[in-house]
Amino acid sequence: MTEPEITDTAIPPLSVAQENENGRAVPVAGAAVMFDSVTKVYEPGVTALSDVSFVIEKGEFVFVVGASGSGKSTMIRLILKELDPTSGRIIVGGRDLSRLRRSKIPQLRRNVGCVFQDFKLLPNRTAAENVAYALKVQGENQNSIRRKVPEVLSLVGLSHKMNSLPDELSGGEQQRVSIARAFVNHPPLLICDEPTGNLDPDTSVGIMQLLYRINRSGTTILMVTHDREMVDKMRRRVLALSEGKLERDERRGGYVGE
Amino acid sequence: MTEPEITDTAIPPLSVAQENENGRAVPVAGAAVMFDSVTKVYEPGVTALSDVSFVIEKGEFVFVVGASGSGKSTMIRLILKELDPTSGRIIVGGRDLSRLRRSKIPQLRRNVGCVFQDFKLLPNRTAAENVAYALKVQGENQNSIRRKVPEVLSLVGLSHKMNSLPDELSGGEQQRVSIARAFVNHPPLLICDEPTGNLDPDTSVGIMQLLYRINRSGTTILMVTHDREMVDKMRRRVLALSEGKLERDERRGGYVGE
Amino acid sequence: MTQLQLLLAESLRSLRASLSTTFAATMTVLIAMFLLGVSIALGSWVVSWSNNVKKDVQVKAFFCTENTCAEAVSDQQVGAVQRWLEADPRIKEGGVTFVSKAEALEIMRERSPELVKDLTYNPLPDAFEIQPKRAEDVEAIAADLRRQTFAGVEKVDYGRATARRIIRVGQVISIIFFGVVVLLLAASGLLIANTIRLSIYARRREIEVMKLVGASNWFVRGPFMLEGLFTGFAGALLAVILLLLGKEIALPAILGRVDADSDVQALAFAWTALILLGLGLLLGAAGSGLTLRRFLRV
Amino acid sequence: MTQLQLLLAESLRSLRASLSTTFAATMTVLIAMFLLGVSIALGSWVVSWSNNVKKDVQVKAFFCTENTCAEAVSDQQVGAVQRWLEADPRIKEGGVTFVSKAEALEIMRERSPELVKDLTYNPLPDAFEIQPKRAEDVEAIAADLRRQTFAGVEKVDYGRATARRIIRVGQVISIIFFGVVVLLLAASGLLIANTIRLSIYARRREIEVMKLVGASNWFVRGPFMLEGLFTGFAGALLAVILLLLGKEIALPAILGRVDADSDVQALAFAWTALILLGLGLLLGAAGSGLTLRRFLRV
Ligand SMILES: Nc1ncnc2c1ncn2[C@@H]1O[C@H](COP(=O)(O)OP(=O)(O)OP(=O)(O)O)[C@@H](O)[C@H]1O
Ligand SMILES: Nc1ncnc2c1ncn2[C@@H]1O[C@H](COP(=O)(O)OP(=O)(O)OP(=O)(O)O)[C@@H](O)[C@H]1O
Ligand SMILES: [Mg+2]
Ligand SMILES: [Mg+2]
Repeated sequence: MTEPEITDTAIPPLSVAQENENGRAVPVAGAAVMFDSVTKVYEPGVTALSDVSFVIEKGEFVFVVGASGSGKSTMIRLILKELDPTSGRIIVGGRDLSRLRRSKIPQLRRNVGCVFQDFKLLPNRTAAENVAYALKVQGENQNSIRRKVPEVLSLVGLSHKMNSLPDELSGGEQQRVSIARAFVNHPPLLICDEPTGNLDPDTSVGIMQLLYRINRSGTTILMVTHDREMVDKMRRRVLALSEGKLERDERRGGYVGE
Repeated sequence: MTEPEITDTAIPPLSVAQENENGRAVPVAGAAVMFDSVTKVYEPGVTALSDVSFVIEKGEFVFVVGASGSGKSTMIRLILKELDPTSGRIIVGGRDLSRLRRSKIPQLRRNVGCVFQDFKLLPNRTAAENVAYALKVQGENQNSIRRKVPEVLSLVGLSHKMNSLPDELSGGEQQRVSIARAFVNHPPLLICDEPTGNLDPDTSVGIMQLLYRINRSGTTILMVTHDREMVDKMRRRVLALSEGKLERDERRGGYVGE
Repeated sequence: MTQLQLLLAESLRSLRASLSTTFAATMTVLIAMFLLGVSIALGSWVVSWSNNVKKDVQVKAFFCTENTCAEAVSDQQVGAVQRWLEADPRIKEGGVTFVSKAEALEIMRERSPELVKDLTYNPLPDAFEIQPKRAEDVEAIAADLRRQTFAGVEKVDYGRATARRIIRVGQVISIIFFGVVVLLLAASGLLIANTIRLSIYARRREIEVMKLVGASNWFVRGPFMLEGLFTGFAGALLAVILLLLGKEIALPAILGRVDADSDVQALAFAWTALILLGLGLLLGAAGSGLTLRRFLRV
Repeated sequence: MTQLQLLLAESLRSLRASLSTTFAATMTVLIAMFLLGVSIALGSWVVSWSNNVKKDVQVKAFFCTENTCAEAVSDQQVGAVQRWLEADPRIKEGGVTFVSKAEALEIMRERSPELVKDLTYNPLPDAFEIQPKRAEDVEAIAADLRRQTFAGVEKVDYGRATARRIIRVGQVISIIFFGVVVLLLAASGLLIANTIRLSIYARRREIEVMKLVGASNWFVRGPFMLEGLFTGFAGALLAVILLLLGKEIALPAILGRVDADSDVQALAFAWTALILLGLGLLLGAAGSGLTLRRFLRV
């Protein structure tokens, strides 16, 4: 029951190579994610996002911070085209989502790994099967599934829980299965909605190191978090939302503005 | 959409009145919670708790910390008699749970407010109705329900989301509804399983202040948390679990042992 | 009183919240009850028809003529037989008809004119046609009548083969009808229980949460059972309405008022309706109540 | 190939995971198909019985006797009529029977001995009994025969009232049977779709998650449809087995081999079985496929 892969070493220093040199909201076709004055109104009076614009380059590591209810999860649902924006344009991986045909949505989602705030595990499948599902949907063959799944589960420290159903896992364990599922197929874009919300500090650090390594291998990472310490230590790009508005977009930001 | 009740003032200093003067595991009939060598084995090989003993006096504020999967939520499920221990004795509010008749379980649960790690809101009821449900089950009359529910929701900063369904709430908002429901009927014991896991630091502080006030009014509070900063700042009693064993039980502990 | 209001309010919101499943359950009750209603109507009509056919089963007592006995029967002798017959409780009231030899010849003439037109005299005897209350009794009545050996009675007869056949057919029809109704009843019960089970299964997490928040079993069960009652009632009511429409509009349109033959009748519609409504309520409430037990053990 | 294996594996696990709902759906199919099977068997038996009854509807051609015409009919004349009749396609093959006056008297003697025993000569004519293929044709055949005015034919007759009545009853029975089967078919379809809808509804969150993880509509739909197919097939198969048991064991036990009367037959069991299995498969797959559409729009 020990989790040998995750140790409490210091967060590695900022790598200059992944810096974002662009200004805000310049439309870039090759950008990983671009929001162009995106507004999302759920119902009259509930404006989750209002006029949000930003560009995330390929390979960036971006924190999204903001108070409860400020629209962070909404942003993610828009990127996955789970929702459509009320107005504005969203480009993910060079594709304009408003022009994406219904039949192409699965394709999009396979290229965007996502750790959901509420995990969204399939209740009738074991941890391993949940992770495998993300590979199966893109037609991966049985052999490579059998190889990759245990590998990825051991990265999040769950080798010993491979065959447990979500109901038989603790909150933090479920969260880690969700993380494993999100990056098992090495998507070019990885989105994490508070991936360490249910994890103790040690395990959190382990997960952050993992995300860091994944980012280094070229994956763009967008991470929603409430972990002030982490954000302040890592000094990466920070998008700060406040009541649906983009309040800050800093290249090497902290959890709160200066 | 502002939440005026919760401000980022410092956590109040430790009040000596709520100190626990007892040693470990001395059976006390009037204790709020007592675990007497409790072991919980889910299935052969999965021992969530092993030989855990402690006594929590009425009016205490206790943190429970431990790595992911160390048995914290299991402890809570045992206190609510959602599960029965494999061996050992559990006393809650002076009653031995193994001798509690099935028909008395609702009574027990009404006296133990609980914020669940996964919220456990009723999906077809609005925030207000979810909170009201905890009052309805104990036969509270309509008038007092109509008075108490908005009061309590405004304490957690959700006055403006009273009539939203859980699906229409952000993760943090759902968590706060769960908190409101747990203490709306002023139970003598309040258990919180990572009640700030989905909350930004500011909102977390507000909730902690609320819990502090509730504790001051005499309610015993048992709080599972991963928030190292909070535990270290408050310096309350800490129960630290590690792989199912009670590793530390310190009167004024920190997140990690000295 | 307040408890009741609470229960009602809870049930209503539970209904609204699970409209989709409630709709499905109501549909199932509707269909099951409709089928049951049709089979009751059809079945009771068929049974009534078979009873009607049984009327043709009768005992005939032929009286003496000059040719067949020493002398023809006298009025007193006929009267004696009639009194005896009318005292027999197995015989239908007004079920004893005197057919004179002249009437018999008239009937014969209609059936086979070739035969009759060359007759020089009327060879047919006077007779009693005797209708029993239950077709099954013809044999016993005939036997008793024979045993009496009334003076003036030459022969007692009943269409043995025909009688047996008709009685047999009637029994078979009744058994089939009974079987079909029992079958449909069981099927309806299972179907409805099944549907309710599914709709509760879809909400098992919810029930779990309710229990964890301190709801007693009855507090959880109440709304579900009321919902079940409502579902059952609504489904049965709709079925009754459909049946009524079918009976008043569709049936005449198809069959064009076949039988004004008022002796053959289905079970009164009101009764069928009552049976269906009662069953709907019962199945709905029992279905929810029983199913819930599984999920209440939290 | 690998895709297929994947699909099968996914379906199997989906089945196992949702055993409770699968069981419920299978039960529903079972019940619906069983009822349908019973109604097909019963209905086709009744239709066959009514057809059998129609056999009694026949045309009679009476030939001249010395009494009724100038002279009795000759063999040539009889032969001419027979040739004409046998060329008529509406008449059943071998459906023309010659009943000589002697045979007619014999039949009459059995029916009404009183009448016959005093006859000094045989007043009855020779006759043809003509059975049409379809009872509905008797009227036309009789009319045509009359129009031919064959020499030696005295009279053409058919039991007008009886014929009309029997035909009418046959039609009504057929309509009712048809109606019941259509009704049950619709009801089965609705019930099964309903159940499948509920069982999918219980898993809508799961479907949502699948879609969010990048599963295409067909990847989600495949296992559900296969599950539907399986459910439909299993339910129908069980129904067929139950029906077979009922037919072979229960029925004889209740009715005690009523009719070896081999002319009256239900639809061949194999056909009923095939129909039910086909319907089960169809309804299962279509039910899942259609229901899913609602939840796939994520
Ligand atoms: N389906 C919905 N219908 C209506 N309002 C919604 C819906 N989903 C979210 N909202 C509202 O939109 C706002 C933004 O929600 P969102 O989930 O994006 O917040 P968040 O930044 O993720 O918050 P948290 O940190 O608490 O998860 C909230 O006020 C929420 O109540
Ligand atoms: N129903 C179950 N069946 C089998 N094993 C279980 C079950 N529930 C929990 N476990 C296991 O028991 C251990 C303790 O779980 P528990 O939920 O108590 O952890 P926790 O301390 O709350 O962790 P976290 O901080 O991640 O929520 C875990 O290893 C978990 O996998
Ligand atoms: Mg969120
Ligand atoms: Mg936990």
